[in-house]
Amino acid sequence: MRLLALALHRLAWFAPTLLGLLVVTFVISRIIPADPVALVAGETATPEQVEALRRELGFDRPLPVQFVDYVVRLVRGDMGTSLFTRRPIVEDLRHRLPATIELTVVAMVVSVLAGIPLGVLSALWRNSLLDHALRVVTVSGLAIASFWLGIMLQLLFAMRLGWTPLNGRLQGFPPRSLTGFYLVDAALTWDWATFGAALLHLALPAATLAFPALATLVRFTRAGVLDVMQSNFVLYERAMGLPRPLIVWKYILRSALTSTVTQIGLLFGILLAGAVVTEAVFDWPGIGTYAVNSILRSDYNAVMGFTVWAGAIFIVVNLLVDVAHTLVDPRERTT
Amino acid sequence: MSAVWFVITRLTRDRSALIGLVLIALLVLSAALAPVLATHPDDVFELHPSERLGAPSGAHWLGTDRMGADVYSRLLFGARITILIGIIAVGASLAIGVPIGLVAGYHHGWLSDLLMRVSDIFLAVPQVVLAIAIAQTLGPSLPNVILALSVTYWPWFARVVYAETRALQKEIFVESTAALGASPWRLTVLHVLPNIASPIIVRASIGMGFTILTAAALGFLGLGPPPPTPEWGRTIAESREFLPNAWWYATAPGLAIFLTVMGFNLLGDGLRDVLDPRLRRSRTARDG
Amino acid sequence: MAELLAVRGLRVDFATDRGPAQVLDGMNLDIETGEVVGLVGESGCGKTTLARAILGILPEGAARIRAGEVRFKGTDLLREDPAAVNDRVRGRAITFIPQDPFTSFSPLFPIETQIMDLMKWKSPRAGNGGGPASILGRYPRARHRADREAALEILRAVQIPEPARALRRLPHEFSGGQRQRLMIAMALLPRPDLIIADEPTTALDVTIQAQILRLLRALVKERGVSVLFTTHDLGTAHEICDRVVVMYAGQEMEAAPTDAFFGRPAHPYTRRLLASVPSPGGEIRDIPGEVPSLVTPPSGCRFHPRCDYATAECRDVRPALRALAGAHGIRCHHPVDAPAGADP
Amino acid sequence: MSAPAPPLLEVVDLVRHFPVRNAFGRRVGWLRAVDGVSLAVQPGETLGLVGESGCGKSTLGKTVMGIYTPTAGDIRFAGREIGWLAKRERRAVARDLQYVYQDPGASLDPRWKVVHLLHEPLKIHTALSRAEREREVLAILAAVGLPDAHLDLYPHELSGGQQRRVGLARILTLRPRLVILDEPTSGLDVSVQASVLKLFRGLQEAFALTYVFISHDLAVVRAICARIAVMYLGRIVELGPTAAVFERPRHPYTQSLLAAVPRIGGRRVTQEFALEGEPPNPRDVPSGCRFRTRCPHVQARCAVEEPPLREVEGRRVACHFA
Repeated sequence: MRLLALALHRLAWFAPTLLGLLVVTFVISRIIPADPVALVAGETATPEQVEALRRELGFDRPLPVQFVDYVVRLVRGDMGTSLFTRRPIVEDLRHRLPATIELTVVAMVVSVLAGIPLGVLSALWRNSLLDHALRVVTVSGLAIASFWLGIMLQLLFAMRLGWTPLNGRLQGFPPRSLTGFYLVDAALTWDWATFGAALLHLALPAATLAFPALATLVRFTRAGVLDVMQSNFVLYERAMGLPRPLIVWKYILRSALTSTVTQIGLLFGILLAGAVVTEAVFDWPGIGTYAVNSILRSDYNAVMGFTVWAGAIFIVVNLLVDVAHTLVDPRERTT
Repeated sequence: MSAVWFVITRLTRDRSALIGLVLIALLVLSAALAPVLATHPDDVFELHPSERLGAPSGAHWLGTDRMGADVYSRLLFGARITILIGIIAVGASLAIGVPIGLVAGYHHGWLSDLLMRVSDIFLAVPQVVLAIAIAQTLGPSLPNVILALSVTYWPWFARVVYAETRALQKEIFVESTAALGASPWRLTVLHVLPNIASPIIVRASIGMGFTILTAAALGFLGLGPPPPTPEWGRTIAESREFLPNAWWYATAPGLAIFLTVMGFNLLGDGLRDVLDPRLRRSRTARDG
Repeated sequence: MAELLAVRGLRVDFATDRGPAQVLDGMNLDIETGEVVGLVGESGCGKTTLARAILGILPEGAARIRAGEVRFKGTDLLREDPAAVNDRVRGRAITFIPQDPFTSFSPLFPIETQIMDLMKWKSPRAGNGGGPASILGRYPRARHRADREAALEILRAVQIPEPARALRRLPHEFSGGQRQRLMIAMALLPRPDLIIADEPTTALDVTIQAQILRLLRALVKERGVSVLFTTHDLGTAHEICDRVVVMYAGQEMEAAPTDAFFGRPAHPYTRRLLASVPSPGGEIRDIPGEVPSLVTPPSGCRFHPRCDYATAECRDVRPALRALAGAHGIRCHHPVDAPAGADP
Repeated sequence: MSAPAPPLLEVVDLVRHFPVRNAFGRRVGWLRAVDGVSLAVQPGETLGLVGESGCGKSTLGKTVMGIYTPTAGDIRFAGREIGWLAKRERRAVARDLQYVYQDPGASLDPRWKVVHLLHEPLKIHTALSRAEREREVLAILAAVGLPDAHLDLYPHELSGGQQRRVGLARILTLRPRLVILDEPTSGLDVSVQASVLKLFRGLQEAFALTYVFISHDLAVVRAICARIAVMYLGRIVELGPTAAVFERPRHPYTQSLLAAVPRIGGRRVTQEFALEGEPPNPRDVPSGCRFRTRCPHVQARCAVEEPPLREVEGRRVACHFA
């Protein structure tokens, strides 16, 4: 019941937030620059060519009309065509989305599988060597510029040691495209060679992306576990002589997890932001590089397209976080 | 001034906060005394192609870049850019975000919902994307970077202040002062604001670190101040071409960014405890 | 009655940023088999510290046991192998009833899980070795069924409506009074010799408190279980205890059977405490002065700065334990021999 | 006794309900915290308001104080209806009608020094000059037994007892006529409780105060209140002189409540105490007499007709068969 209410609330705000986002990006692309068409046409274009382009793109119409026209076509799934790839933007985005999702999910899995146990251990063995080491890792994790980390990893592993490829998503031919995720497709088609190659290509970018996320998760889990260790029910279980591992791995961890779930949702936001820059460093063919390049080339329809997708992904992620939180915390289900 | 001195002395007792203070002092000193400390102060503008990509040596402690300029000296002047961007961008974000968060937090109803929805819109997309879009549209320059960062960062402060104000209203002393006959306006300015000052200062410090990272990313993507400004982000971008041999060219600016942001993060954690005498968390959670 | 628990000369310090606080200053306490002993004192007197020291759950970092013994059925728990104490004494021979029923259950697991987890390791039907070695160890099916049956039976005994359905419910679905009944049930299930109840009714309303006190006393007397009952409320102690010990600033002042304790208190502090209980329309008498800091506690008898009968001797020498008539022990150089309320 | 002076405070059929909403925010019922309460307080008197948690005594206090707006009914203070005043005028009443929280220390802004905390009420309600306010504050500080040196300290630099005195001083600077004390002694050790009660009595005489004393501790209420109102699930079930109510309680709930209070010495309550079960949820109050679900003398009529407060043996009782 509560879950339904939360879902409805999130969805109710989906449209207005997205619309707001569109207004913001529309302002950025159409209103701020002196003459967007001139910008797009480039310095060499003659005034006549610029005017021709303006009419072709419909930029001569009043701004509100342009906006309404854009939104109407968007609702019908038409995001317009990219000025550079000449292909419908929806097509570009759908083609590139799996690369970003695969990178982000792998980074998420790594940071969750490593982050939570390390967080718990550093709380249990507080002020031990592990705890202090992790504190250094977490503090630096939040302070490293992810693009610089990427470059440093490239310098060490790719260039100096040669263990991993420098960049790109795969050297050879991609596996038969079933889902668009190289790892999954390669696994499904038992093509372990490509699977290995894809994994190697993923290594550095995923590590670059995972490091700040890992730092945040360790820090948050540690605080959560420390907090639960102070609670009365832990004191009661210690007083009743229950085995320490049972108290830690069943009762303390379970309580700490309920708050960590929401943190994992926020993590997705950090990862998406990181992906944009990390993809640029590793020439990763995802929507991140697509967004950066379209911005650099003033391909505004593409930028608007990316913003809509990023916004949508964000709202869906928040919805998933609410769902996960309700599933994890039984009290939510019984009210 | 005694309050500031009181805070500093308390901070020095906390090891990590002390490191934070030292790092920031290092940044500020190197920025202020750049002309004195730099071994080749004029290298910010002059080029010596003949000495390009020299390894770190007695003359050039951190080697030279692709134009033969001394990496170490350019880093020092780069510190000025970093501080400038950080302070103005965070300052502007505070100036916009805090009042909005305060008004939205205190007055329930449609106004608070509207303000928070607007900030949600900005927070719905990674800040770096919007910042890139704005910076590129306005053209790469220092003021444009600062504008791009401020416009996309105020919602973060608005949300923080909103949450703190809402939490504060549950405090008994707010209800009791209202019962004493204090008007909502008096409560907001004289009671709510001072009590959320410390959480804001803590977030501002962490926000500085975050803003510097984002500014460096913009620089890296070529959207920061144009050459020859010695901006750290763009220096790293330039250096990529000459890796792996000119390793110092990429490593040095990255380390500078890392140490600066670490400084602000550590200071933020330290301030969190010192500034909240009443809400001082128990010893266990403190080193969380 | 045979001696069940004997605490001798227990000294415990707590680390504070102003230096170590001497929270317990050579405490002595005796509990006979089947006896309900009340440990009474105002906040900060150390009664909770003493209860937790006996249970062995003082916070590792902050607290340090400097001296003394906790002899339980002949063995000194402080010098026993901690793993053996945790396995065979805590939760089996000695069980615990907490003060705040609202936060003493894990909010995320149904009552059945929490009770059966306790029974898996603390069931009286298990062999002497207690539960399985590792937490993944098997819970023998036959014993699980017998333990569950015992749980249902004890839930009926503590008047929980529809025990079978109650097992499946989450803690937040019970009222404060019901949760404290669950706590009493869990304390009785392992068939302990001693229950340590730390202010179990302080968080409850007066009508619920009366029900819980009557239930607890009936069940422990029926089963011959001893209870160490700490409280700051003198009325509650009078309701449920056979004998009352009063503590002040980490020292025991007086111990006596309930009727003697309330009828003819001999220690000045006990007398002032009883006098400050508000009587209808009577004059209100408080105790002058403040509770002393335990970092720099007063010398000798720690009550001397606030005591009407204090002399130089009280300041210099801590009074030895002195036995008055009828198991009425007192640590005071000038015990008062008069009925309660007869003070100047 | 001549015709009694007009009451300082008169509450007539006061109601305060809180909406109960489901997850969608739609109202699905009412929490009937205060469900029709009438009482009067004479100047200089101390009226006790007792009952177990959830009986609505704190809500009643806060509604009279204006922290909650009433759902229905009237609140007349010194002859003037104040329950329905506009916010600005309602704030002005705060000068004569004040509220003390259970933990007065928590009602102090941690960022303000004591001196400013004590000046603030006067700044809000009066146009006194700085010097005049200073004089007033020093007088009040002495009255609550605090040294002038504490003026320069922050609340967290004071002990619990000292914070309590500052909280009181802050209210007394306005020299109110009526003070509502909400659980002022709960959670205190018996000796500290005694000193707090002594302080309240002293201030009552010094400032000619009228108290409404809200508490769940019957022993304290018996010692300090002249008249007492016993509340159950949002209504008063018995109202009268303290001695009479304690010696010969007429309402079955009052009888059980008083029987449940542990006494030091004498017979034990637990031997023959007879009230089972727990107070029902204020969201679904039983029909007719709300105590009928736990009353040992329940009869058919109790389920049908809610008993009004009627005169019985020198006090008023809400029971058909008292």
